[in-house]
Amino acid sequence: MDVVSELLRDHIYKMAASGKRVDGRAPEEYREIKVRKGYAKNAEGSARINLGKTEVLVGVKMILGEPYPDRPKEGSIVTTMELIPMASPTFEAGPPRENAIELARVVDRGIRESKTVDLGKLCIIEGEKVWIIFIDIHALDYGGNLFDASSFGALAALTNAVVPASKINGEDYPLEVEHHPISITATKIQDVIVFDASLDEDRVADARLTVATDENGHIRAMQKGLKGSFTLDEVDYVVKTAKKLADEIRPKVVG
Amino acid sequence: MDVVSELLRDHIYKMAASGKRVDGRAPEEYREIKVRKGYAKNAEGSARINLGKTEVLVGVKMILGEPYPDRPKEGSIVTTMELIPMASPTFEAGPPRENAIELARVVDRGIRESKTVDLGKLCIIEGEKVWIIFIDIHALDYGGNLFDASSFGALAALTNAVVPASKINGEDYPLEVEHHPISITATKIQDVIVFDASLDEDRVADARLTVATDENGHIRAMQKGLKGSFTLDEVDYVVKTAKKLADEIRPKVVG
Amino acid sequence: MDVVSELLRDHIYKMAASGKRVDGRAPEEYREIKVRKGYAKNAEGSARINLGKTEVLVGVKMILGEPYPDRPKEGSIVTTMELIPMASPTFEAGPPRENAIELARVVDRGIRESKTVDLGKLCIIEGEKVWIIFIDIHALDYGGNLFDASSFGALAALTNAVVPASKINGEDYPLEVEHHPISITATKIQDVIVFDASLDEDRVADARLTVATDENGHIRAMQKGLKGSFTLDEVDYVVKTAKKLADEIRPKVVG
Amino acid sequence: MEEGKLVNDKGIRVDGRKVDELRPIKLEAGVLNRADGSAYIEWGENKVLAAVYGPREAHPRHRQDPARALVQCRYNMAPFSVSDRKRPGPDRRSVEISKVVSEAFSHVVLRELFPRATVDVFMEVLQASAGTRCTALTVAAVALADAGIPMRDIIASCAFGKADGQVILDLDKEEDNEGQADVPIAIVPRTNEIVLLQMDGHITKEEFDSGLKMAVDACHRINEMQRDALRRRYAVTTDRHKAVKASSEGV
Amino acid sequence: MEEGKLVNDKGIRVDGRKVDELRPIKLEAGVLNRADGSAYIEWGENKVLAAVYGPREAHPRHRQDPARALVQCRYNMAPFSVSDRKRPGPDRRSVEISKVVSEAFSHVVLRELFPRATVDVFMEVLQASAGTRCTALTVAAVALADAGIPMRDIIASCAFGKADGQVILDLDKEEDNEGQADVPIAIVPRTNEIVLLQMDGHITKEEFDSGLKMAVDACHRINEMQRDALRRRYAVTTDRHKAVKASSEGV
Amino acid sequence: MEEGKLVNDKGIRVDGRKVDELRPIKLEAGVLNRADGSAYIEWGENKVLAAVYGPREAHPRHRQDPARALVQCRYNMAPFSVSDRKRPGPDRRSVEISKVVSEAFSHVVLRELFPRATVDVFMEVLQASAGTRCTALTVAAVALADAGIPMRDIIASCAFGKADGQVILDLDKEEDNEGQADVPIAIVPRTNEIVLLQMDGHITKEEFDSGLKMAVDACHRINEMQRDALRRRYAVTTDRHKAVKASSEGV
Repeated sequence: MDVVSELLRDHIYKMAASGKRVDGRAPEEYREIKVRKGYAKNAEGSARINLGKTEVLVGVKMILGEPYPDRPKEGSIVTTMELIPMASPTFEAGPPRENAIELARVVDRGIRESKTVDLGKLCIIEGEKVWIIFIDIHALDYGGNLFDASSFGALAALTNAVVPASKINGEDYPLEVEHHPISITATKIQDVIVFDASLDEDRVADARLTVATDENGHIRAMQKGLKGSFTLDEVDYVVKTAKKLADEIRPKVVG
Repeated sequence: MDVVSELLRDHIYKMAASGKRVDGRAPEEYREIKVRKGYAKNAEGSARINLGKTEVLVGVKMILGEPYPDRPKEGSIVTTMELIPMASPTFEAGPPRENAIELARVVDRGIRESKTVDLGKLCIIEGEKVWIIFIDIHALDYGGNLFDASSFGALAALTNAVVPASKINGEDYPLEVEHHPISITATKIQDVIVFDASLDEDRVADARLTVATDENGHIRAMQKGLKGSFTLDEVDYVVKTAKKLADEIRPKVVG
Repeated sequence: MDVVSELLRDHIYKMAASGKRVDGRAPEEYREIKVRKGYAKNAEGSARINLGKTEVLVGVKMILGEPYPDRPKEGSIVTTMELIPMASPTFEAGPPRENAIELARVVDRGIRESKTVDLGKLCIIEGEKVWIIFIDIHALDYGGNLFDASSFGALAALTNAVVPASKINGEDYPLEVEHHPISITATKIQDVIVFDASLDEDRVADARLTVATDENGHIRAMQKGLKGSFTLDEVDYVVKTAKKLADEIRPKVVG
Repeated sequence: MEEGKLVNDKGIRVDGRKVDELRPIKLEAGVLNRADGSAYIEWGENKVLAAVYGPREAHPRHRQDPARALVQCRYNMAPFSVSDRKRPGPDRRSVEISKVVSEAFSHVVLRELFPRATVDVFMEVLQASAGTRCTALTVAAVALADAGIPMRDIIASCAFGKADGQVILDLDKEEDNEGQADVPIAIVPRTNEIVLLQMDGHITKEEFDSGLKMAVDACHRINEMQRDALRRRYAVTTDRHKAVKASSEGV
Repeated sequence: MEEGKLVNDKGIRVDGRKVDELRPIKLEAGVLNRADGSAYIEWGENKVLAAVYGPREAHPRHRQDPARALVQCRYNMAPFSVSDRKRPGPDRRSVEISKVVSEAFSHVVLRELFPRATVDVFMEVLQASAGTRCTALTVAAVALADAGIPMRDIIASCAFGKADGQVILDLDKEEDNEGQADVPIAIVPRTNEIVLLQMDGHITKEEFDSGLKMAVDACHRINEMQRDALRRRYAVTTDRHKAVKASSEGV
Repeated sequence: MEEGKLVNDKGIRVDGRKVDELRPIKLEAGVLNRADGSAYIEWGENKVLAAVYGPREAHPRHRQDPARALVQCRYNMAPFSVSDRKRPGPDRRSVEISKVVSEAFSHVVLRELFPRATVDVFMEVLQASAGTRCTALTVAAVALADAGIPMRDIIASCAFGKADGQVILDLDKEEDNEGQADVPIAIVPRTNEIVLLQMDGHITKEEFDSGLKMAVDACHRINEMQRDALRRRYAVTTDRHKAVKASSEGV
């Protein structure tokens, strides 16, 4: 997004090529992850995530609505992402652009298609009334790797959510979260791959590959991004490493 | 909004500082007010207001709709303001910008929060059917002090409005207007305060303070605008003067 | 729309003034018309039209909806036109602008006001459920005279449409098309008139007159466009010629 | 439609007009302070205000025409101008009317005199009752003249149509709703050139011919009213000038 | 409203506060990495984050003021900050608050120092519970100072209002919903100048006077908290500087 | 899903295909007059048209890259291309697909040859039936070649997925709706580099590996069809050139 001097690009690449990183991490090393659940009291669930210098706040709201005509027995999930200008000098106010839309859709698929929440359990009256879950991701501080921070935040906020059944004369109860897919993002700089890119690494990245795996090691979502490419061997390496890292990180996010 | 030469600014200030105004008025003197009610026949109520060289047309439409879920026994009021490009070379077509939005919201609060109309009386069937009042303000000619002209127009149009109850098999009857708040706007140029600013005075204004008071002399709405400030003594002076001027102007607007 | 060199303008005019056209046609001669109905299988009706180098795809979708409150016994027709950037280097993505809106509205009026479809037959349950016909016009290749190509496409797609009554437990049946208005467009270049303008002729056109006539020779829609004018005699000539050409073209479109 | 006929046996319409009779028209030039030119019209139950700004610099710059001025018209209906409140902002109908009116005026404004500039024409429909586009064009032409925009002529507009199978001039609301056709036109009075022509409905060539003749004639009558309004405006201005001159001469 | 009175006979409110008592406030400066300045506040149940970028070049260029910097504030509510989810993006209320807050800051920022530039202030309401505009303005002032933007003073904001017929300071959610008036103000503490003042509801001149006095006093207390937060921030920065200096001296 | 199995015991799918078999594909280059390059594809029940304009100047100017061309793709579905009418204009899905396809082509277009320029690729889905993004990318690659845009290779795209627990190639609509995973990819045939890869659903690493191999193989077969279409196009052009040459030589 930014214009970065060739010098910075060279510097980061040369370090990476020798297995080092500007902030001293190993290639497969994630930055410190802090998860504060229940931060936003007006939300049904929420989590404030710090991933190194990146900070994301995710709120889950549950609203009563009608099901889609073709899925009368299911609730639904809507994920939005606002790259608010607070988080970076390069983010602009206004309706979400392609970067924010891609981010929201990848997080959304990682949650929805992986059946993290059983949509059938969100049905109240078939064809008439269901819970709609809004997962709103608010990026507060952009210090690299928003994909994983957002994804951790969404999962953490869901595990924190309470279904406000008292609104329909029931009793509030915790939302059931069926799976715990953890998103891991590899970033390729020229021919070197690092994980959990810092801001500077994001700025010089050639390609990006996000892989979400669940507690059984199964792949639940993938997204390749940016203008570079991956070899088949690189894809293999990234998927394997993603499974390993996801298992390390999952307890920190799910808590 | 306009770029005004420093010369004009100096000239207006110097006159104002010596208690005079470019158009010969005294500091607390309003321009001539003309009110033509019932101008727009397709509206439930309307008023065309001339305040010196400023002209505003306000139409009131009453539509059947549903109440807000949290206020099942009340109708509602929606106020819009279009600063159409007809009225000034500096107004642009398109969705309302911050100036128009501020104007509409100040007029709206002056009507709504002051309970000018009893929203309870707009309820037809609790939770199902209510009257929604649209107050649409159309600025036709911008010659300064749009806040007061718009506010006078909104009040005059409401006092002219007929509830179209024949649409629901009743009989049309005049809308009851419970209070008559009159908005008075003070404009500060450097350290001098004048009321009912002309176009040129608006262009060089540093600060603006609008105060609406009702027939009992009670304050019903206030709004400070622009980048200047008011001292506590100035606020006191403006509020007192607003009450006095409102009492003089009220009969012309309410009729 | 394009900036065309004065040379091209002169060349086309000089040829036209001597009764010739750049592509060898006579002034009243249409280019080859190809109509492929039923092209888009997910539409209730469709037609792909080639008019010389112009290509347009029109799809008809029929949706269940509610009637307008003031016409409880009628369905409705909505016509949209997208001048997608695929079709011309001068078309831009985004919401329809005035050219696309004019085109869609002229086609729409030619269909709707001429009662090509009996809206009363689109009513399923009075006041509750009707068919809404969407006529979506997709310009694929802009080689001049989009008005007629779009209009032919809309009519052809309607004659191809099947009412999906099986959605409401009936049996699908062909949509009844009551009239066959054919739109003919005259283009004036300085003081010369040609029909079915090519791209280059469109680019240097001074005025445009579209006349739709039905199978009885009655006028069903007209639209004058562009900054030039027509004399009364020219209007007379265009209307007469439009009737004649429409009768030649109708069988190719209706099939 | 059989009972309550729109045109009776004697060729008289519901509101008492003959088939070729216009609704009453009142026109006034120079009604706004801020605009460079303005005019106001009441035509039957229609009330339309027009304002003109320019010639002034066109924005954004890439829209400028290096050889001539743009004429940009904006037709807008006030939300309360119609029975069912209209949402503020342009709808598709307004966009189309703005376009065809802009094109009509582009034909008569001497655009070559003001390269890169724009002449902006704003028409606000304050009360609507059939025929607003003709009303708006007619009043806008007066506002353009009031603004001193050089034009080859003052264009005038009027509609004809068909109701109860009869060709009639200047349809009112009921005739528009229940009639079979509506044909708004605008002409350059000096030359009878057609600069605006739209039609929808159902009409034969013969009906069209007779209606067109009727409407062209009416446009000439309307043009006379436009010129009257400008003469009255000019008289006022001249009186004012005389007064100014007199006072400056120390009388 | 008779039962469940908002203010009891002893002048104590539902949450135990006296009529002129503020809700608890926690303020911290320098909480974000990317922004040039930032601050965080918890005021009662409100949670608001503020970030400042600039002075930087204003875009698009035609918005630039050749003589001074723009101060552009954006007040925004997170969708989950309120009970009923708020749709993302600015609504009319946010636009108005952004405008009056921008105007308030424009009075104190030394804008002449940065011609053509913009100072952008972003306020994100993460949890809302009455009084968010005062909360947002108060924390944004700290973020501006944290960003090193030169200002004549650090402005502070607070509301007063009326509930159960009593003038009270800093309305909470229940008092705001059921009260008779809400009057947010902001002042320049050094001079007591009013830079923001809005009011709706119903209040007498006498009530207004006593409430205004109460709120001005409170703004001074709030200003002390703003300065404290900056002092703590400065202490941290200084300590860090000392540490850096020490390490660079080889200790 | 038990009855009506998507893949039977013999590894045959509902439409008769084997697990690693593509739907029928028809590809034609050079189908539009106005565009600089174009192509048309029918892939199963999908029908997609692609057009290329450029290299041409990028607008607005601040989007230009001074060192290389932009490749800007726009994936769009016609309103009537799907069973439930799609509202015109981009939705979030189209925006995402446009983005990943733009990125894929950016890898192979020799962008350094055209600084400040843009190459615009328009893909119109006229009939949709699962796998439209792969279909669109495949036909757009041919249109780019038809436009003479210099590229390091013609990229090809195909999806694999999982249905009834079986890894299968090129899912049709029923398999997409009822299957467990869908994995669209695009490769540079010469190098087997992956330039597009998305996945949602549920799949093991082993299934992913075998499916990826299947899809890469299929991309090579598709690439052969792309080259065939261009050869046929080239033959036509050459024939025409010959004819022109012949006629100009007076034959």
